Amino acid sequence: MSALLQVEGLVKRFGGVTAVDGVSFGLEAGAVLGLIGPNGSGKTTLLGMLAGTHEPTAGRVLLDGRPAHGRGAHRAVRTGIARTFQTTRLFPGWTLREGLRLARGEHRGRRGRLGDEEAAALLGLDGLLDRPCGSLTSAAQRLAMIALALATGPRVLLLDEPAVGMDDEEAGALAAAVRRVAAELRAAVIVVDHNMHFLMPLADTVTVLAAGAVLATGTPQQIRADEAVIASYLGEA
Amino acid sequence: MSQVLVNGLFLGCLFAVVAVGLTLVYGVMEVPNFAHAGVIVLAAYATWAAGDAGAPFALAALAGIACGAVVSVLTEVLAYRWVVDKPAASPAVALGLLLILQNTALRGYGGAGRSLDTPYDTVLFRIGPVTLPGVKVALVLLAVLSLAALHLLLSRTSLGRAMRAVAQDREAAAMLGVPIRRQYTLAFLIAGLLGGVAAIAYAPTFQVSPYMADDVLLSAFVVVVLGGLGSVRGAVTGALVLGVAESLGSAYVSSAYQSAFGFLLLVLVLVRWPSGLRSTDARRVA
Amino acid sequence: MPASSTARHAAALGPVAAVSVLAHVLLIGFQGEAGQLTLLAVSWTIALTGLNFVQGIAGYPSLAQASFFGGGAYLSAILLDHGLPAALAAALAVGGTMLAGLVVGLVFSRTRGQYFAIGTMFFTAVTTLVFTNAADWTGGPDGRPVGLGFPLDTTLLLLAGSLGLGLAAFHLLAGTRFGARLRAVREDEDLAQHLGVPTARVKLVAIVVSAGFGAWAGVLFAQYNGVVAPSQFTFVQSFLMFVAIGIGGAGRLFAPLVGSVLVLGLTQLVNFGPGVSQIVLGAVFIAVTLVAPHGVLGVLGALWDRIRTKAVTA
Amino acid sequence: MRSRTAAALLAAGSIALSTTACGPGSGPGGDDTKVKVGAILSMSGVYSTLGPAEKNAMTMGVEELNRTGFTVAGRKHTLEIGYADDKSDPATTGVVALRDMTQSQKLPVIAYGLGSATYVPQLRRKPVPMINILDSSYPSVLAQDPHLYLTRGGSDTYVPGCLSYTKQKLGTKSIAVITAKGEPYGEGLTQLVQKSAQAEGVKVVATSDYPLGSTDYGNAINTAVAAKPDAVYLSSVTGVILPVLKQLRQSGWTGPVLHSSGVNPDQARAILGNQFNTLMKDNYDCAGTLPTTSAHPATAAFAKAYQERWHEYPQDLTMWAYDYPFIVAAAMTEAGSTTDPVKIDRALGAISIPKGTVSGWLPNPGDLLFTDHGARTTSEVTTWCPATQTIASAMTFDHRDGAIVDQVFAKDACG
Repeated sequence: MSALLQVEGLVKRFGGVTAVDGVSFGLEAGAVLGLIGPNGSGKTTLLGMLAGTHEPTAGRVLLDGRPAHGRGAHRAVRTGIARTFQTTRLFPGWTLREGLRLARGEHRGRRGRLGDEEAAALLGLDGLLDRPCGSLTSAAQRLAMIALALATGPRVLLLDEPAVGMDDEEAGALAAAVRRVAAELRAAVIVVDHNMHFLMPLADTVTVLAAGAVLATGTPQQIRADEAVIASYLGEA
Repeated sequence: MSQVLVNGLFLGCLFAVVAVGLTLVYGVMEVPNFAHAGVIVLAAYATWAAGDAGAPFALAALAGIACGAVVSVLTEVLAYRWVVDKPAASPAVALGLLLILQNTALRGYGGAGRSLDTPYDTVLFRIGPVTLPGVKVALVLLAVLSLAALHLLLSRTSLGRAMRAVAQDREAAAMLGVPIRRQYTLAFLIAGLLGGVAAIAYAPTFQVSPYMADDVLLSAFVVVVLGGLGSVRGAVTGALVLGVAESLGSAYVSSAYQSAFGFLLLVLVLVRWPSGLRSTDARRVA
Repeated sequence: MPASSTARHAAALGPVAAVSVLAHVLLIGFQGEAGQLTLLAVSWTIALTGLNFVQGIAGYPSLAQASFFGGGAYLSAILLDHGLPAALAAALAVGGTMLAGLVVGLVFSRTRGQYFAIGTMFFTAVTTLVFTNAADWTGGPDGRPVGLGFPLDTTLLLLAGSLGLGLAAFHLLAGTRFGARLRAVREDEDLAQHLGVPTARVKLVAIVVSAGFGAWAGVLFAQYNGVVAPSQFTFVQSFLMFVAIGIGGAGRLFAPLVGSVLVLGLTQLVNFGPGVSQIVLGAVFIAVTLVAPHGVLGVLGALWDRIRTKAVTA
Repeated sequence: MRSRTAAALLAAGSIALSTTACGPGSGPGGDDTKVKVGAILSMSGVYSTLGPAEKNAMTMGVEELNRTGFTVAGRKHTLEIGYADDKSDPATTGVVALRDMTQSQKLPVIAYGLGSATYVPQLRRKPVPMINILDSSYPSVLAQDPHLYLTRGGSDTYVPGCLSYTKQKLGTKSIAVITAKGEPYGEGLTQLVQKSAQAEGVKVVATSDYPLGSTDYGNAINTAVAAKPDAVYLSSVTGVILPVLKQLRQSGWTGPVLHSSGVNPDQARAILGNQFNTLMKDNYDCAGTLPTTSAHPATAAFAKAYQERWHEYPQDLTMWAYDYPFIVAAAMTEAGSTTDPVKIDRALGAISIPKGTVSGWLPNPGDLLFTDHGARTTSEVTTWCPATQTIASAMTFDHRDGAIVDQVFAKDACG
């Protein structure tokens, strides 16, 4: 059964700089892929191409076999690929409920959609639905961003450093939530993060990027043991 | 044909002087300085008033340039400074300032055009089929001199380097201890001086009136977009391209729609590159 | 849930109907100078209701409204001249101007703030050039007379009616998803796009709608005034319309009405000498932009909320 | 609740509006022997060289008329003129002033300068006789509406004089024409110059134009000068052609320059600056006779009185503006009514040249002032005298049934 998401030879050049140099991988529904690599290795640019933020210089992205790249972010969301951002981006003046209503309204009803209360409860935000997003704590804001992405009913969810600024207990809760999203909504999730305690237990497979290309792919255990990865990135455990 | 190209060169130099003033201000503060037209008008009236009061042309010209600088700095100190962190409000403030400056000239001197006399009014150069009126040659000289001086200032002096740093990245420059607020005032001072030069170069070719700078401002903004907001060299090349385009268009298609050709160029650029040729505003999302 | 929304609608549509009736009374009552001021206020309000979508809700500084206003006026005058019945001429004029709005939208809807202002300002400057120089159609700089298609009192009825219906349409449309999408574009366009909002298309539709409102206001203005001239539709007029929305209170229901009454009222200060009214207007506009970004209605709204909460807590 | 505050504010706003309306314009003056008529003039804007002079002359005319007053239906009346500024933009400010005068103040007669075409729809709604004291554009404004009257000869009566003078006196064989595009007076003049050039056998070697609002005439001037004409004709009003004349001289053209804008020395100095004397050399102006150069004693006396009082050179339109009160008085006396626009309108077609007027009209058949709404005035060609820095008459002539007649050349115009 072909993978839900198929990425073939993605390349992205900004002028002379090649940020992503021929990345390919496949992702099954319900699977969680960890994406790690030193800063500037092309993680965020790769996410950008999947989510339609940038147009790939070369390569293809297929969702259920149909091309889903290079047609703008709003079309990517419509086909089912939603993302969050490295820096927190919310509608400061709006309440979370208004944001969720907008996001939910943007796609033709897909089954398994989460209601506002469920999405908020899933991320531990219940009770904060009617306060302006600007007034939430920074951790709550990052969770709110994920709630917004979930409200679009995604089949592929791209999380860009979701656990930054969170202590272990909050990160653990987030990991559990992501696990439930993958399982219950049968969504494929790609998580980019530097917090290994958060990422390693969560990810089914891990891909390591270096200088825009895939250095290694495997289960968290294999990656932790791989010399090349240790040399370039993890350092002594 | 050569006469048309020469006319294009004159227009190009005029657009360059105005556009560079706009680009500097945009580079440093991301403000579309519509009020620059008001600065040019008031500078022209100051020159006319000084001349009318009997001052020799050179002195009157200096008075005009000084007035341009003062008015331009005032617009920054009184209004633009408070909108630096609210980019959405800057077009509104710029338009409000333009209304004030243009109508101050209207209130002070009335709507009828006045002529700005210069010692080189009747001077005439003739090279082959091409005739070069003195006033237009002066326009080119003034433009070249002022742009060369600006280039030296930007590249040689520490002042210029600090300004280019602020243009690159405001926050980074602030972190490095560059006195941001002084850079804003400096950018507007230079823009004001250039506005004064544009006034004394342009007014003699036509007449001094509150609305003399409207078309020039619009064309200059096309140049700023062509050259990429914030780049001085881009503005100068863009100005010459637009000057020739408008002159050719008005000579061979229809003189009534001269500034429409500038608009056509703007549309072509914006359709292909919605954020300008060499956009400096980094893509906010990446 | 529906009970409170109908109450909210009633609370808004009541005053809208009152305003529409009041406008009709004033239009009939006044002649000469005051009549012209009322005509301008009503036709500007209709045009600005359209602008209130693009600039009010979506926060995009459109300076093209005066050219849509003029487009409607000139197109209807030309079509009437060719013997078309009044209603058909008006409809075609509005349709034609919306087409122009579509072209403007297609070119500029993908640009952002500064370029959008520069582009639309230049568009209006070029339309003024066309109005001034296409003499055989537009009668040149002195303008052209307009055939009186509708009888005067029908025009007055249409003006007052369109004022009310326009504001009601704005109120209803602002409540729909279209309104929510426009608000999202204003809050954070990139984020909105990443939540599925087709931002370029939304801005395009808003521009075309504003062109429609502007054109219809132009048709009615031409029918009452009997003559149209380029000086009524210059980019200075576009500035003043942009200023009116800003002063009124961008995005609010009555911003077009409050804005045009204030701006047009101020332009009557001209008897203190030429240009004085514009200077005062420029200063007021800057003050409002800096101090009260939500305009007069915003300040009043905030005052009202504070009084209400003080009353509740007292 | 928020919209309730808006409704309250709105009510306040409209009340303010209605109070302003009740103030001015509450119908004609109380005392019924004082008759009020209107005048819409260009006091500011592009044509602001015309309005103030018209108002000055009308003030003198009214004072002179009211010294003796005029009798209508057995009772003596005095006249008062209500002025309005059309800001050189009849379509926006002019129409509003006309509506205010006809509908609010209910004035029976209105004098005006420009914008005949734009007043037509309003005249159809509320007919009122309107007397034009300035606009000689071709084709004539009188064709626009039956309620319009013209107190001076059209440009078709004086432009031919230009061509015949330059052909006979300057030996001109070819001419270039530079027109202000979109300015009705200028576009009419260009058609007339082409027609009369053909009639005189003078070749039009180049026609170029520049947009009315433009600031750079380089291309239009180059097209004209490149054709190497013997003379250049600038067709538009004073305020528009003088900047073109300046750039034309700056571009090196030293040949004769013709125009029909009635430039006088004060205007030349104001717009051309202190080099005006050199710039105006070799300039020829063919238009209506000026008060200062007219042969009629009454006109010459008026010119002197005007110059003494207002310290400015009297333009040709000052005579017709001065005579406006006398025409109104004669029409009201003939009509036996001071308020009924229809009766006064009919009377205007029946009056002869009123006493006390200074325009020196040429008599129409039946000694009538207006035949089919137009009055006839003599025309002349003036030249610029650098020595005395003013203009002088070089040739006077009349124009009847399409031909130039009674040509009288001044022996030495500047002597």
